[in-house]
Formats: sequence, structure tokens, C-alpha cells
Amino acid sequence: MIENLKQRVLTLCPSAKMMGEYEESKMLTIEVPNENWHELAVSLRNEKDLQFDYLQDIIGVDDEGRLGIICRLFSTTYAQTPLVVHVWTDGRECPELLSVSDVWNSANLYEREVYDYFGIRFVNHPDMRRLFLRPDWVGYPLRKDYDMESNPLVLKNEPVADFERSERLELDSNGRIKESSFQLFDDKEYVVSFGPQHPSTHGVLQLRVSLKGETVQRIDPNFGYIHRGIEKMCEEYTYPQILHLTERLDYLSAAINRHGMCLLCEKALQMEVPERAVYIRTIFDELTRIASHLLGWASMCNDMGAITAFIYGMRDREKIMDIFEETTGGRLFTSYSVIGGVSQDIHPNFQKRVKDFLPYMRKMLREYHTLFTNNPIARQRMTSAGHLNKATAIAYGVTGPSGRASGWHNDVRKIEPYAAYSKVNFNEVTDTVGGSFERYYVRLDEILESLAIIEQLVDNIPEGDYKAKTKAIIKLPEGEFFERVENARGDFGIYVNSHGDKSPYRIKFRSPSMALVSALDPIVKGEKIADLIMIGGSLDYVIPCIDR
Amino acid sequence: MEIKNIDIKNIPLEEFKDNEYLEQYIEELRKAGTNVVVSKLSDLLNWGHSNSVWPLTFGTSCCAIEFMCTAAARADFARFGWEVTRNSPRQADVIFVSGTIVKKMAPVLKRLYDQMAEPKYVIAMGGCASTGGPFQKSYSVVKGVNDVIPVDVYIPGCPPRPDAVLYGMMQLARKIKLENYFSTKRLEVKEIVPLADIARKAKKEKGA
Amino acid sequence: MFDFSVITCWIDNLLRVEWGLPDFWTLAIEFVLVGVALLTAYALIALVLIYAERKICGFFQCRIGPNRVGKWGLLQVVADMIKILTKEIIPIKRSDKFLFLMAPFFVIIGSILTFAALPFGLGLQAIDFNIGVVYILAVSSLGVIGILLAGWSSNNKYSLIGAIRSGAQLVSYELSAGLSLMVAVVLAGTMQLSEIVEAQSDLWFIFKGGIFAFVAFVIYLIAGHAETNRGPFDLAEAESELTAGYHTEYSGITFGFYYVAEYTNLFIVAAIATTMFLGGWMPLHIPGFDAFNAVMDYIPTPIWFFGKCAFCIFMALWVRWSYPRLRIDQLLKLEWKVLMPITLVNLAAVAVAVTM
Amino acid sequence: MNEGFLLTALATAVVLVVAGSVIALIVAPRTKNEQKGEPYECGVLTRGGTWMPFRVGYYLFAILFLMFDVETIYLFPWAVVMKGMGMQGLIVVGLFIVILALGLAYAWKKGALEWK
Amino acid sequence: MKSFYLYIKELFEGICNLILGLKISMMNFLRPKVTEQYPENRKTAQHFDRFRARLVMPHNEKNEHKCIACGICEMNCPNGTIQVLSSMVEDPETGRKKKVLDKYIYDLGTCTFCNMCVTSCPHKAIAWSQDFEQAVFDRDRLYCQLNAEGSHVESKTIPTPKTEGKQNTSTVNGQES
Repeated sequence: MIENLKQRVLTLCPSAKMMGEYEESKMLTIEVPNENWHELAVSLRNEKDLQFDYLQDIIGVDDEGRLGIICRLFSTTYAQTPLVVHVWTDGRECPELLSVSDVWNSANLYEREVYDYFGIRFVNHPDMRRLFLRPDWVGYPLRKDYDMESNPLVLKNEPVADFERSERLELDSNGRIKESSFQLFDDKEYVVSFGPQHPSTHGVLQLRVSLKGETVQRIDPNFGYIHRGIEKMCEEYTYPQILHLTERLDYLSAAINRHGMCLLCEKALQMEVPERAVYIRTIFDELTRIASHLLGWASMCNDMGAITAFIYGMRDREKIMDIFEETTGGRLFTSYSVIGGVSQDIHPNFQKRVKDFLPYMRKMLREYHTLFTNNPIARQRMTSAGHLNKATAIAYGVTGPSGRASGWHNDVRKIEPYAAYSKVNFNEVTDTVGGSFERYYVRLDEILESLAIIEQLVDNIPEGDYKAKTKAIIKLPEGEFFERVENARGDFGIYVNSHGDKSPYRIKFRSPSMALVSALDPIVKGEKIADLIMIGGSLDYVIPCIDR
Repeated sequence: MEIKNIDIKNIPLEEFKDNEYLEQYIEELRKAGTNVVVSKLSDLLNWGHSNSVWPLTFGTSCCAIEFMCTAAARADFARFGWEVTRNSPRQADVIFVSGTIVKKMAPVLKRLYDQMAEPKYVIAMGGCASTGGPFQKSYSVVKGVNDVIPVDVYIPGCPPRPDAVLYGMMQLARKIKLENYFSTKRLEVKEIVPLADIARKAKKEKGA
Repeated sequence: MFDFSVITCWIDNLLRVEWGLPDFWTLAIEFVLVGVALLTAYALIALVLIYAERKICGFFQCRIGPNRVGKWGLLQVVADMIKILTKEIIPIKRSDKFLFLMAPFFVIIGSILTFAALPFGLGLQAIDFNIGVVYILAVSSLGVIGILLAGWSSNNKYSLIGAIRSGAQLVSYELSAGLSLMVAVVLAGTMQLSEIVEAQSDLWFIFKGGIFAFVAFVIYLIAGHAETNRGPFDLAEAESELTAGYHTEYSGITFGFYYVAEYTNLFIVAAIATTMFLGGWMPLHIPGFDAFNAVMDYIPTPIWFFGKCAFCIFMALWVRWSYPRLRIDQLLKLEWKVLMPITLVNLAAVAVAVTM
Repeated sequence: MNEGFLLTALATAVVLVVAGSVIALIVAPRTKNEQKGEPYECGVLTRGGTWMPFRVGYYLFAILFLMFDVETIYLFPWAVVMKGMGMQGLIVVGLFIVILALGLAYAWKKGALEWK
Repeated sequence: MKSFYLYIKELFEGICNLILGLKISMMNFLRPKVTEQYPENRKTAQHFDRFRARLVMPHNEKNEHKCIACGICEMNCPNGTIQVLSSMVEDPETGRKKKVLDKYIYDLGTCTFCNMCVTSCPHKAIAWSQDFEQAVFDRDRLYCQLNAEGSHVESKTIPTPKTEGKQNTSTVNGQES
């Protein structure tokens, strides 16, 4: 199969260079010259037998002086081999690449991110401005030659105009690049800013909403109010140290993210993890997922004005926090998975506590349904707004419960089972309608599935070591490594480029939340403000995960 | 001068941390000079203010979740009368800086603080807000919000558990009770902690 | 039943006859006394309600609510009031200064004028017009103006959206509130509040009027709470969308006025519902059970009144802390497509029933 | 008497508001900074003007309200004397309510009650 | 007519569901409250023994600790929370020079509670305490010295440390708590 794909790609683009394939991870890596990249992208997306419609991520790299991007493509129709495409720029001074944002909608934000980090400008991109950093930021932080001291703290007012204008590069018929700048919102538009400090943007996201009456015309998400530069920091940290930063990406799926990073290191080191650790990790992942979905449910209720429901969700979440704290000593950040296993054995009370929790949670879920799901006000609000169809979901890369509500089977636990997921029976909860109500409902149903998974695992935790022996200093072998896990918001991808050192050369986290926010614009067009907030709640994004 | 009038229910005065600071604070107050009649009224007002501190809903990242837990049923800071979280800074009394503040966010935080009505207080919740926390080596994180706005209480923890937040709130209540209500001048207590100097110096040497 | 007019007459007598004061001064002193009484009652009720709401809300949410300031947290609200009274008032740039300052006046005036017309007990009523119902409907809608002005003058986008929402909302619910009160007027045959209460001396309207009165009562509660901008109808200050809605820019005591008025309006709605349907201060009388009626009469009338109000308020809080907020189109749909038709049918039915 | 008490209540309201504001102005500490008076918009500067034109939808509801409210006011006097009017009054007012209801039904049918 | 029927049906279903919702909140109103009253229960509250609130260095009754100032914790710490200040002191008996701990400085303000110092310590010299009451008014107060004044190393834990860097988080198979 990988051979077929190779031939197909070569016929489509003879100038593509094969970079060797990971036989084990079943992935094809190619290098494409910039001129052919867009053309190839169109064919990869549209050819009947290929249909690489899901662009998982675009990763900017500064590898030994060369700037470029790595795109990771999947096909949702066929069980295709994933395709990894490298595209390099010409120089460092004025690097430019062709944009593929017209092929995959999700590329829009990814390319802006690459521009922000590496200064690579994308030709034909509709809106080329910085994504995370202030418009007056000097330098491109993820380049290897970035001067860390070049941007002191500025407290003066940023001019509104800075956020108002954007650039566009267009290729004219002569193949020359034409620069133009344009205004994001018309002067006459009534633009209201929701965020950064806003109770319902789920973190410091700024949504600039152009309104007509109460109807949303267009929104422009503005990220970066919590951009901490984790990816750059990781380049200085050793692999065990990185783990505590992965937890702080999407703090609601902290354990899952950390698990993902551990999996990547273990895979790269070809390390055998004790069965006991695998089971424990899986249980912790699912508990985290329940906690996250509970918080998601709670804050969505809060967004719709049902504060009592919010408090109920938080109340039941505390039960999980107790389970975490007893075994790991941490509530939100468990610091539990380590490379090779888990950091300490489960507490003797652990199993009993979990088993007490399962029936309790099921009972509470029934209460939630009576209190909120069946409430006609809530139901009408949720069913009447925020429809996202499957094609759009895939184009924007909306994974996780939100994507599944649109009918896209994207559960990484099913597609590429990791940890103990291949050993348990569970359903991938999906729906076909893709409205806010379905996203809401899928999330609550997933809690049930997670409870079922935990129930199957908790009594069968095998005896044995909880941690494999590891070397004193962990050095990943040279190469590129990909790993993805299903966190509470969707496909959480990790890319590590190792040069054989104890810290990664480049690390990139694929944030599922970013896709969720990017899909907000097509969903909310024409809805009311109240619905904008409600839809935001139903997508359940976590901003620090986007901003990293 | 001993600390008067600042008993908090259920925690004896001497079991509180950092009483030294408050002693110095009183010293400063005394230097500023307060007369007795005003002081009685001032005590009443301070009692009111210290028992009714409405937080601004301001959460940037992980600590905000623990802040929500503090507001929720288990810890319930409503017991202290702090549960009236206001979304508008005009009506809020305290900012819980719960989470990392990055350079893009700093002007926003400053503006929010500026837009609050006097008297106003700031609690730096968690490592990030106090010192930059896990992101000390980052290029975009503000290393401690006291670079941006004056901070009254620091709650360490990453994130601090709800009980620790409650403790921090009581610390703030203690400080408010000491305040001289009728002077708008912010009193700054310059405390010298020798250990901190040693640590900083050592860090610099090691870095060099 | 103890008639409180005995006390007022005694005071009047004291001033006029014993002290021999001229008419003008007698009246002046009486007015001042009434004013002070009103103000005290107004402030007290607001304080009690704020405390009650926070406590009850806590109980609905499985937590305790204020309990550390004073015994059971009773002094919590006092602390809040001291705090809010001594907070800075921020002048907003480019706002319509005059209207900005006037807006809280309207809200407070609206609620105090209504408040003064409530019959708290036998003889405890300051204003008793013969067109009482119309008067109440008229002055209670003054609050809308306050909200509109606040939103319009604040120079803030959230405020403006909040104000516009509240405009459409409050204006609509005025209708079903009026029409449902008309059921009680039909049953009583008068618009004077004191007489309406008297008319219920044998049996409260909610029992006497049967299903019609019950429907009218429920609809009035719904419409009334929608008018006072309380959840689930708090669209004008929808916290999760508009941060604080029309009062976003109000700080210190100017915000405090809205805060207080919100709670007194809650009380006023409950009080009007009580007066019109639950017999006001009238004790529970069941025709035929004279001994029972006599026992009931021993309970002072204000206790009956406040007890019934407390019941209505608890219902309101129960609903507020259970339901999510409505969206503006749902809100208007509820009013125009559900409440309005029902009230009209109900009114017609009651007219038929009474005439027959 | 009633009118006097009405004025008293009015005066009470004024006293309450004025006294509250005056106390706050005297007692409350005040500080000045450039940002304080700026309109609050989630911590960022406001873009452009804050006033926007109302939508027609709002007026539609205002007009509907006006119609029905005036009619409601007409109904109140009838409600008071209804018991004495007997069948004749019932029929007349019944007609009136029917017309009212028809008006509502018309608006409903025309889609004026949809919030767009 | 159909639409009228639907209207009525929707109305009644709506009312029923609303009442059911009210029932749930009333059930919660009557349930015992879950609130744990923190300052009131200060004396009695139990915290999980693995809960991490602050790093401490346990001392025995002779005012001795186990830290030999090897600096592994400092090296493992991701963000410079721990500073081990040591000096070389000549042993009067053997005449050999050895490292002695001067100050073990721990900055609570930057600590992320990632557990890497404790798990990597070869001598179990440091541990977590459950004392979460740490809020202060001055950031500098968050610096703590973990070794008590006048304390010294326990005599039996003197064995020469392995070369620095060899030992890492992972050499020890987790830490029993």
C-alpha cells in the first residue's frame, strides 16, 4: 500500500523526493519543491483515490539553517498511509512559500502560526499577520538565532490600528509577488470585542465580533494572550523535564497530554512499558477525560446562564480530583506518567475509590439530563444553533467530541489504539447532525463510555512493576517522531525532531482546540451573540492549549 | 507594635505566616499618621471592605480552574462573602491573577486594574502570577505580575489548591483590616529578606 | 386583626390635638415619618433579600453560602453595603454624563413609588389610590427607563446591547403582567389595592378564582420576574455574554442602586402577586370554619403578608437557580406566543365565568 | 393625602440616591489614571463609536406593545364594573378581546413576532 | 389544526420538563451540603499523604538531615527552584575534603510540584509536606531555607556520591511514599 502511494505521488509530482518511510509507523515522508507544493496539495486533496482531506498539522522548522514546513496529511475516506510532506524555503531573509489555505481550511491558522514563529510568509494566504505575538514583536522566536532579550515588557497602549490591518501576498500572472495591506473590519462595522478578560471565552481568547443588531456577521479570533512559548522552552529541557510542560498545555487533559509525550519517548526508545503502568495510565486518561468533559459540561451550562448546573459539575469533578490526589499528590497536574511507566504505584485505596465513583457518576449523569438536557429552554437554544457538517468539520480539522458529533469517526483510541485501548470494549460515540446539542450530548455520552472503560480495567490491573528501568539520561535517537493521542478535545499530536541530544531539536504540539476555534467562524455566522457564547461552550476549547 | 483588630475566625494570629510584614506595615501607617476619630470610622469601613471582597472574573489558565473549584460547592468561598464575582472591573474589588500573564496580556491586565474602582487589591495566585512559575525561561512570559501591577498577596502553588486560595484570601482580609482607609496613597513596605538575596546572587553566579 | 391605622391615627391625634400643631406642620412631620419608615423598610427588605438569595442559592448549589461574617453570615450584607457605599464612583469618558447620573434615579424612584403603594398590613399602606393597579403598573415601568438610559448613556457596547434587549423585553412583558392582574380586578370589581385585599376576606382569589386565578397568578409571576430582569430573564445583564450588561460602567454606589433595586423589585413583584391573588395581608379564611378563621386572625397581618411574599420569592429563586437563561427570541416567543394568548383566553374565560 | 404620600415617596427616592452618592463622593478614595475613564471592553480599547442604530425589529415590538397596551388600558375600567354589566357588557368586551386576539393572530401569521 | 395540536403538546411537554428540573434542584436543596469548611476544620481536616504543598527536608531529633549536597535535585529541577549552596570542608579525622551543605534554598514561588527532585534524590533527603498555608505578602518571603540552622548530615549516609549526572530521575524505581 505504501508502494502504491509512493507511485501515485511520484506521478502527480515527479519532482517529489522520497525521504524514506517509517515501516513501523506506516507513514510516507516526501520532500516537495515549493513551486509544486500547491499543485500537489490540490491533487492530494481532490483525487478520487487519494482524498487526503484532513490536514492534521503544519509544523514550521528551522533545521540547520533551512526554514521550512512539515505537513501531516490523513485521509478520512480510506485507511491511507499518512503522508508527511516537507517543503523548504529558499533563504532566511525573505522566506516565502505557497499557501494551501484554499485547499484545507485548517491551514489558515497553521500557516499564520508558522509565519509568527519563523517568519515564513505564505503567498496567497488571505490574512497574513501574526497569530500569537503582538504586532510590534521583533523577530521570530522559534528561529534558532532568535535573541531572547529582544522583546522587553511593554505596558503602553497598543494602538488599535495595529490589530486592524493585515497583509496579503498575491501571485500575479507574471509570477511576481504583490504585497498589499488591507483593513480587517470596515470602519462602519460595529465590532464588539469578547475577551481577553471575559467570563465565557474559556480563557483569554479575544473574539472580535462584527455585529448587526444582535446578529453576528463575522468573527475574528485573536490569540496569543496566553502564549508562553512552551515549544521554544522545550528545546532547552530534557525529555523528563518536558513532561511537566505538556501538562500545562491543555490543563484539562493534563494526564493525557503527558501520557502522549511519554508514549512518544517510549516509542522512540523502543522501550517496553510494564503492563501495570499501561493499565494505570489508561484509567487515569479516562478519569481525566471525565473530569474534562464534566468541566466542559459545567462551563457550557454556565455560558447559558445555568450557574447551578455549573456548580453541580464542579462538585462531581471534585470526586475525580480526590482520586487523583490520593494516588499522585496532585489535583489538576498529576505529574504521574513518566517515561517508562508511572512515577509511583497506585494508592491502596485507589480501586475502591474508583469503583465507588462509577455508580455515583452514572446517577449524576441522569440528574444532569433531567436538570439541563431536557430543559426546554436549553434544548431549544442548543438545537437551533451552531450546525457544523461533516465536510466542514474535516476541512477545519475539528476532531474530538465536536468532530464526532458531526459524524466524523476520528477517535484516535479507535484508529490507532494505544495504551490499553485495544483491550477494552467501548463505542466511539458519534452523531450525524453536528449541532450544538449533539456536541453537548456526545460529550455526556463519552463520560458513560469512559466509565465503561474504567470499569473494565480497574479490576484487572496486572501485578508487576509500575515503571521500567530507564537510562540515567534519556536521549532520543536521531530522527523525526510523531505521536498522537485522543485528549479530551481531540487529536493531540506531538512532533519531535531529535538530533540525538537529551533535549529535542524542535518539538511541536498539535492543539485540537485551535481547530475548534478556527471552525467557530463558519458556524456562528448569522447567529445571535448569546448563541456565539453557547456554541463556544459546546466546542469546549481550552485557550492555553492553542497559544502554547 | 502588635497587630490589633485583625483576628480571623478559627485561625489564631500567631499561626498566620508573614506577620512580620504586617508589623512593618503598621509601622509605616504610624509614620503616615492617623488620628483617632477617623481611625474608628476607618475600622468600620475596613471591616466592611475586608468582609466583602468581590473578585473580578479574571482567569488566564490553569489556576483559573482551581479558582473555579474554590467558588464551587466543595470549598465555597461564599462563606467569606467573596462569591459575588463581577465581570466588570468597575464593580470588583480584587483581581485574582489566576494564571500566566504574557507580554501581550500585560497591557490588558494593567488596563483592567486601572479601570477598577478604589480601593482595589490584587492577589497573585499560583507560581506563574507570582514569579513566572514554570515559564521562567520563556521569552514571552512576564516574570511576576508585580512588574505590571502592585500585588498584595502571593499564593504559591501550581496551581494552589482551593484551601490554599482561601488562606490567601484571609491573608488579604488581614491586610485590608490594617489599611488606613482615608489615604489613597499606597503604602509600600520594603522588606528585606536576606535569603532571597542570597538565592538571587547564587543564581546569577551559576548562570555566569 | 390589629389595625395599624390605630397607630397612625394616634400619631396624627398626638400632633394635631395634644401638641396643637397647625395643619401644615402636622402633615410635614407625618410625611417625614412616612418617608423614614419607607426608607428603612426599603433598605431592610433589600438587605434581607440579598442575604436570603445568597443563602438559598448556596443551598440549591449544595453549598452553605455566607456564614463567617456575624452569626450565620447575617452581617455579610451589612459589610457589602458599607463596602459598596464607600467605593469610588468612576466618571466615564465620552459618556452622556447627565443621563448617566440620572439612570439610577429612575430605577430607584420607580421601585420606591411602587413600594409605597403596597399594603403591608391592615392600615399599613402609604399610598392607596383608587386606581391602584394602574398606578402600580405605571410607576413600576419607570425602571425600564432607568435601564434604557443606563445602557444608552454609558458609552459602552455591552451596555448598549443590554439596554436594547431590555427595552424589547420589559416592554413586552408589561402586557401580560397587566392582563393577568386584570383577572384579579375582574374578581374584585375594584382597582384599589386595599379593597382588593378586602375582597379576599372570605377566600383568597387564587382559591376563589379557581384555575383562572391560578393561571393568572403564575403568568403574573413569570411576567413580573421578566420585568425585573431576574434570571432566567436576565438578558439585559447576561453575565456570560455581556459581562455585566447595562450596568457595566457603573461603579460604587451607583451600581449599588441597581443591585438594591433588583432585590426590592423582586420583593415588589412578589408583593403585588400576593396582594392580587394570595389575599395580601388577609389571613387564611375558609368559609364555614369560623373557629379556624378566628385563630388565623390572631396572627398579625404583616406576618401574613411577608410570609406569602417569602413564598413567592422562594419560588422565584428556585426557578432562577434551576434554569438557564433564555435567548432573546425565546424570550419574545414566550411572551407573544405563549403568555399573551393564554392571558387573553384566560381573561375572556374569567369574564364569562364571572358573568354566568 | 395620597398625593402627599406620593410626593413623600418621590422625595424619599431622591434623598436615598442623593445621600448615597454624596456619602460615596465624600468618603470614597479616588485615584486618577488615564485608563480609568475609558469604556470597558474586556480589557481592550474600544474600536470606533459605541452607539449603533437600532434594528427595525425593536420598533416592531414597540409598536405592537403600544397597540396592546392602549387596549389593555381600555379594558381596565371594564374590569372594574364588569360584574354589574351583565351579558351585554360581556358580549361587547368579548368582541373587543376577540379583535385584540385577532390582531395578535395577524401579527403572528405575518411573522412579526419572529425575532430576526 | 395540526400545528395547534403541536403547540399544545410542546407547551405541556415543556412545562413537565421544567417541573422535573425544579425537582432536581429541590433534591439538591435538601441534600446534605458537600462544603468542607476550611478554616473551621483546620484542626481535623485530613490531607492525602501524597499531596504536595511544599518541599521539606526532614530532620531527625539530633537535627540531622540526609542531604549530602550532591545537587542532583537542583539539576533535575526544570526551572531553578532549588539551589544547593555547599562548601568544601576538610574532614578533621581523615583529612579528605568533602562537600557540606550550607544552605538548601527552595523557592516556593517558582516550584511547579513536578516531583522530579524528590524522585531523583538518591538519599531521600527531601520530601513533600502537606502544609498548604503559604500565602505571603512579599514575594521574597517565598524563598525558604530547608535545612535547619546548625544541622548537619546524618553520619551513616556519608557514602561517596556517584559522579554527578549519572544519576537521574529514572535510576531509582520511583519513590515509595
